[in-house]
Amino acid sequence: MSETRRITYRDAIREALSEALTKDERVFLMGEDVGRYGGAYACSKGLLEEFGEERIRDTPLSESGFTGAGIGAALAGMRPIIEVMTVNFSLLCLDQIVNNAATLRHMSGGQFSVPVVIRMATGAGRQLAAQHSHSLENWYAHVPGLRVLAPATVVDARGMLWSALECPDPVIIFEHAMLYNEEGDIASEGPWTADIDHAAVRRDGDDATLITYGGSLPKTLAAANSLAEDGISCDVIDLRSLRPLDRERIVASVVKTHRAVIVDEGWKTGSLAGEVSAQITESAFFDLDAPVERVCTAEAPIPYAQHLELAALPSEEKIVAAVRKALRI
Amino acid sequence: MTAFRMPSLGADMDKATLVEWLKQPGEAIKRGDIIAVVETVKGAIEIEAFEEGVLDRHAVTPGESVLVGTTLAFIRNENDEGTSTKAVVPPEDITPAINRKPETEKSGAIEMISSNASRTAHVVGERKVSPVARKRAAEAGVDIARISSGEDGIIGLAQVNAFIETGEAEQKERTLTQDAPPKTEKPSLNLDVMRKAIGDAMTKSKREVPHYYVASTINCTALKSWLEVQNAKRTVTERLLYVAPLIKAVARALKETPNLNGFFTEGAFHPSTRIHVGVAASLRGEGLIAPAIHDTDELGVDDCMKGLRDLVTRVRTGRIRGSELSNPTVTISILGEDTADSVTPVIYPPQVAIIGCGAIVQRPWVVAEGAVEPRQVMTVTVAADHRASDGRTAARFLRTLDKLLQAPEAL
Amino acid sequence: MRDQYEGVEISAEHLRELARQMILIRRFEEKCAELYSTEKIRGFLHLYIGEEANAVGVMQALLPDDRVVATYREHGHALARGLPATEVMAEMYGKATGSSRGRGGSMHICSADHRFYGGFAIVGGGLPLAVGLGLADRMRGKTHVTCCFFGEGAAAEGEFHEALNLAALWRLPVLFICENNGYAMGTALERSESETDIHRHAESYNISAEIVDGMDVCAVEEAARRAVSKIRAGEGPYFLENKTYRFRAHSMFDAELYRAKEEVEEWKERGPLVQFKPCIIEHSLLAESDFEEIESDVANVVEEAVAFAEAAPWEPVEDLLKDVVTPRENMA
Amino acid sequence: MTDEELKNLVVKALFEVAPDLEGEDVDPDESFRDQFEIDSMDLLNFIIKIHEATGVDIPEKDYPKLTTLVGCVAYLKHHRQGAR
Repeated sequence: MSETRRITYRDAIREALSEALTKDERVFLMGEDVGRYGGAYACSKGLLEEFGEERIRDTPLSESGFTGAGIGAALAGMRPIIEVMTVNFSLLCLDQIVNNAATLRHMSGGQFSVPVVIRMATGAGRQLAAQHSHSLENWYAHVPGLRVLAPATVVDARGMLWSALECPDPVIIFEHAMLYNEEGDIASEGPWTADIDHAAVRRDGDDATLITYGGSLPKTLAAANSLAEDGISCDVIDLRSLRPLDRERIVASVVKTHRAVIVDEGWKTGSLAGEVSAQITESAFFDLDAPVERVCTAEAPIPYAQHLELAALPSEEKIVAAVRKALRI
Repeated sequence: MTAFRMPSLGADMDKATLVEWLKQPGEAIKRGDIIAVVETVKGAIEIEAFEEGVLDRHAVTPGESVLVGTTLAFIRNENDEGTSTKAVVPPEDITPAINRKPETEKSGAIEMISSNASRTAHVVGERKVSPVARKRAAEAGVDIARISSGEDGIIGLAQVNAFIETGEAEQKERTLTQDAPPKTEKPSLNLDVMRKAIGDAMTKSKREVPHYYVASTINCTALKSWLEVQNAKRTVTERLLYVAPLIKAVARALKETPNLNGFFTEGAFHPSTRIHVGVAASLRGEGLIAPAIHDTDELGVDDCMKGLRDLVTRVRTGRIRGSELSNPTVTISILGEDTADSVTPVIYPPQVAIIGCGAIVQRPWVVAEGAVEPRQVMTVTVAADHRASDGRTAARFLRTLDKLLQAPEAL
Repeated sequence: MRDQYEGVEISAEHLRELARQMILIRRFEEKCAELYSTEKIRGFLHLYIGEEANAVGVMQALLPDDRVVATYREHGHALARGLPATEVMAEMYGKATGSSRGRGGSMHICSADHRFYGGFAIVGGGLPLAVGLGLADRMRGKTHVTCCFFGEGAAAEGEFHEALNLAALWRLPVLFICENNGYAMGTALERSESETDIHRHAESYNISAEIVDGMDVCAVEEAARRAVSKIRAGEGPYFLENKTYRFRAHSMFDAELYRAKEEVEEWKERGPLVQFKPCIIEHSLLAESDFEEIESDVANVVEEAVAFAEAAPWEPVEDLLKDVVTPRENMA
Repeated sequence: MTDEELKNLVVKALFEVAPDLEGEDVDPDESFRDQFEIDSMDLLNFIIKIHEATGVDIPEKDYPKLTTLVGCVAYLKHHRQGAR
C-alpha cells in the first residue's frame, strides 16, 4: 500500500456504492429516502444525481414490499442493494429475508440463487430509545442461507460491499450507526475488496482473547489499550462475518491465550456472544483457563436517558473488568 | 475487591462448614470484626476479617463445606468504589462452594460430622481446576491434588506453571507420602473426631519434632499470698486467678528467651517478635484447644485475667475466633487445682515450645539454713523443639520465670 | 360457457389441449390424495381440484420467458406451465429427481427451466417477489410478464398492499391473479374482508382490474390474454379476480366444518369440466371418444409419474447441506 | 425465695457458665468439679453469675462452700437473709 487517504466510514460506504454502480449495470440501490434525501445516514448523498432515479430508487415505507422486490429482482438476475434504514424496521421484512431469500436456493434444489445485498444500520448509542436502538444481528446470523457481515472499520466498509455483491447468496450488511463518523485510512488506489470469509485480528496479545464485531470494536480496542498499560496483552478479534463465524481463528487465539471475553452489543440471552462462547467450549474447552466472559447489553429495552443508555451498553470499563475477571486479577 | 477466604486455623484443619453469616452484604467491615461462624472438627469457630471495607457478597451459603482457602465472601475495599463492580460482576458469578449441603439438613454436631466425614473424598475431588490447567498438569505428570489453588480457590494455569517451575512438585510429593495417615475416618461423634484430630496433630508432632524437656519446681507462696491479699480487696467480678499472673510471667520470661517463641516452618525457625500465648483449655473430656491471648507480654495482669475469662467463656460456648486458634506463638498448659504435680506436654506444631504447669501443691521446701518448711510449689516443664533451641535456653527461661513469680506485684 | 371469447382460438386442437391439461391436473391430484392416504406423500397436501380452469386458462397467455410465482396450492400451475408430471410426482415423494430435489415437496415445486419460481407457502409472501421479478425485467427493458397467483386470503396481508402499491407506482409488468375460492383456509370471505370485491383493492391502487369466471377456462384465457397484452404494451400491472371454488378440503386433514355440503354440490355443478365438456361436444368440436382418449392418455401419464417417483432415488444425506449457500471455493 | 427457686437459680448460673452441660442432672451433694470437671475459671465465672443474680457478695475464702448444689442453696439462703 503506497499511499493512503483519510475518509469517514460514511464516505467509505458511499464510495463503495458509487463504485459498484459504476462497475456493474445490474447493480441498483433501493430503499427509503436513498434518493432525494440522500440516505437517512447520508450514505447515498449525491448518487441520485450521478446514477438517476432508476438505479437510486426511493421506495415507499414498505419494508416487506421493497425488500421482497429486491429479492425478486436478484432472482431475475439483477444485483440489487437494498437499504433498510435500520435493523429495527427490518423486522417488517423478516418474512422476505428469512422465508424467501434464505430458503430459495436450498428449497429449489439449487436451481435459484438470490444475489441480493441488504444493508441496514444497527445499534444504540444516540439516545434514540427502545424502537430505534436494537442490535439484532444475531437473528439474521441464526439463519442458514444468509451471509451476515459487520464491517467495523473504514477499510472494511469500503471493501465489503463489492465482495458481498460478488457473492451469489443473500448478504446482510450491518453498519453500526455510531461508526458512520469514524475516520480511517484507506489505500488511495483500489481494488478495495475485503475478505468476507475470515475474522480479522486487530491486535496481538497473549493474555486474553477479546472477540467482537461492528460497533463494539472501538470500545474493545480502547479496553485492550488500557489493559496494555497494565502489562496485559490481548488478542482482539474482529469477527467481520457473523455468519458464517470464523471458528478456526477464534479457536486458534483462545488456544494461545486460554481466556476469552466476548463483546457484543446484543442482549446476552440468545446472543451471538453465546454462540461464540459455545463454539469455544466445543472446540477449545481443554485450553481454557477461565470461564468465557461475555460483555453484552443489559437485558432491557434500550432507554432514552443518556446515563441509562450508557449503563445498558458494553463499555471500555466493563470490558476491562471482564478481562481482569478472566485473568483472576 | 478482596476475597475473604476460609482461614487455616491449624495444621490439622483442611476444611470447615459454614454455619452462619454474621455480616451481610452491604455491611461495613472493620479489621477484627467477626464475619461468620464455621464448624470445624474442633467445634464452632468465629472467623474474623483482617481488613477494612464493605462486605460485597457471600460466596458460600450456610451448610456448605469448603476447603481451606476457598473464597467465602468478597470484601469491597475503598479503592474499589467508583468502578461499578456490581454491574460488571453479576452476583451469580460468585465462586460456588465445593460442597453444597442440602438446606434442609441441620448443622447439628452429629449430622455435621458424619456427613463431613463421608464427604471428604469428593470435596477434594471437586476442587476447581481450569481445563487447560488440568491438561498442563497431565502433560507434566503432576498430580493436580498436590497443587495449591490461587487466592480465589481455583487452580489455573498460573498455579500449575508455578508448581512445575519451582520444583515444588518433588517436595510436596515427599511430604505427602510421609504424611498419609491411614484414613479410617468414619461417621462418629464429635468427641471421637476431636480426639482423632488431636491425635493426628500430636502424632505428627511426636514424629517430626525433636522434643527435649527441662523442668523446675517453683516456690509459689509469694504468688498465692499476693493473690489472697488482692482478692480480699476486690469485688467478685474483679478477682484474679493465679493463672493470670502466671501467664503474664511466662510471657515476660519468653521475651528473654525468644528461641522458644515462634514457628518452625519451611525448614527453618522463625522467631516471633510478638508473643501470643495460647492457653490450653480442656473441653470437658472432649479434647483440648489452645486459643491465644494476643500480645500477652504487653497486657497487665488484670487484662490477662479479662482475656482469659473471655476466652474460656467463648470456648465453653463454642465461639472461638479463627485468629485465636491459628496464631499462638507458644502454648501454656496449666493443669489447675487438685490435679497432678507435673505434666510433660507435646508441642503443637509449627510452634517450638510448650510450657506445662502442674498444680500448685503444698510440699516440704528447704529454706535458708537447711530448715524444711511447707511451701506452695508448682512444677513447670518446658517441652521445646531442638531445631530451635536447646536445654540451656529452656533452663534460662525457667530461672527467669521463677524470679518473676517471686515478685508478683511487679508483674 | 359463452360462444365467443375474444382472442381465444376456438379450434379442436386448442380445446383438446385445454381439456387435456385440466383432466391431467384432476387425475394427477386424485392420485396424490390416494398416495397421501397410503403415506407415500407426506407433509401438507393442498389440492387444486375444482380450480383447474384458472391455471390452465392463464398459462395459455404466457410465453416461455414469462415468469410465474405461485402459492402452496400449485400442482395445477406447475403442470399447466409444462413441468413434467414425473418430476412433480417425484417431488411429492421427496425424491432426488423431484423438481426441487425433494427439498420442497408439495408446497415448493420449482423449475428454473420453466421460469416457475415455485410455490410460496407464506400467504402474501410471493407478491413482493413477483414485483421484484417484474422490476428486473422493466429495468433491463425486457417485455416479459411476471404472473403472480395468490388466493383472496392474501388480500388481508400487508404484503399484498405493499406489492400492489409498488407495482402500480413503478408501472411494473406484473399480472396479479387472485384465485378467489371464497375461503381463506377455513374462513369465509365475508368473515375476513371488509371489502369482499377483491379487485376493488387493485383499483384503489390504480391498477386495471376485472372479475373473471374462474370456472370457465376460456373466459380465464380470454381475460389473461387481454391483461398480458396490455402489460406487454407497457401499461403497467393488471389484476384479475377469478371467482372459483375448491371442491376438496383445504388440505388433507380438514373436516370442512366451515362450509355446507350443499354449497360444495352447487359449485360442483359448475365445475370447469362439467361445463366445458358438453358445450364442446354440442358444438361438435370434440367427440366423447376424444375425451375417452384424453382420459386414457392422462391415466398413462399419471401411472408413469407414479412409477417414476417410486423408482426415483433419494438424495443422499451427505448432500443435506448442499446449496444452502454457494461454496466459497467456487468463487473466482 | 424458696429453696426450689434458689436451686433453679444456681443450676441456671451453672449452665450459663458451662452451656455444654445444659440439661444434665445435677447431683445435689457431689461437687461440681467432680461431676462436671468444672475448673477454677468456671467456678469463678459461676460465682460471678450467682453474685450478679442475687447481689450476695462472696469473699474468696467462702468459695469452698459453693462447690455443691446443696452448699450453694444453703449459703445463699443464709446470706440473702443476712443481707436484708
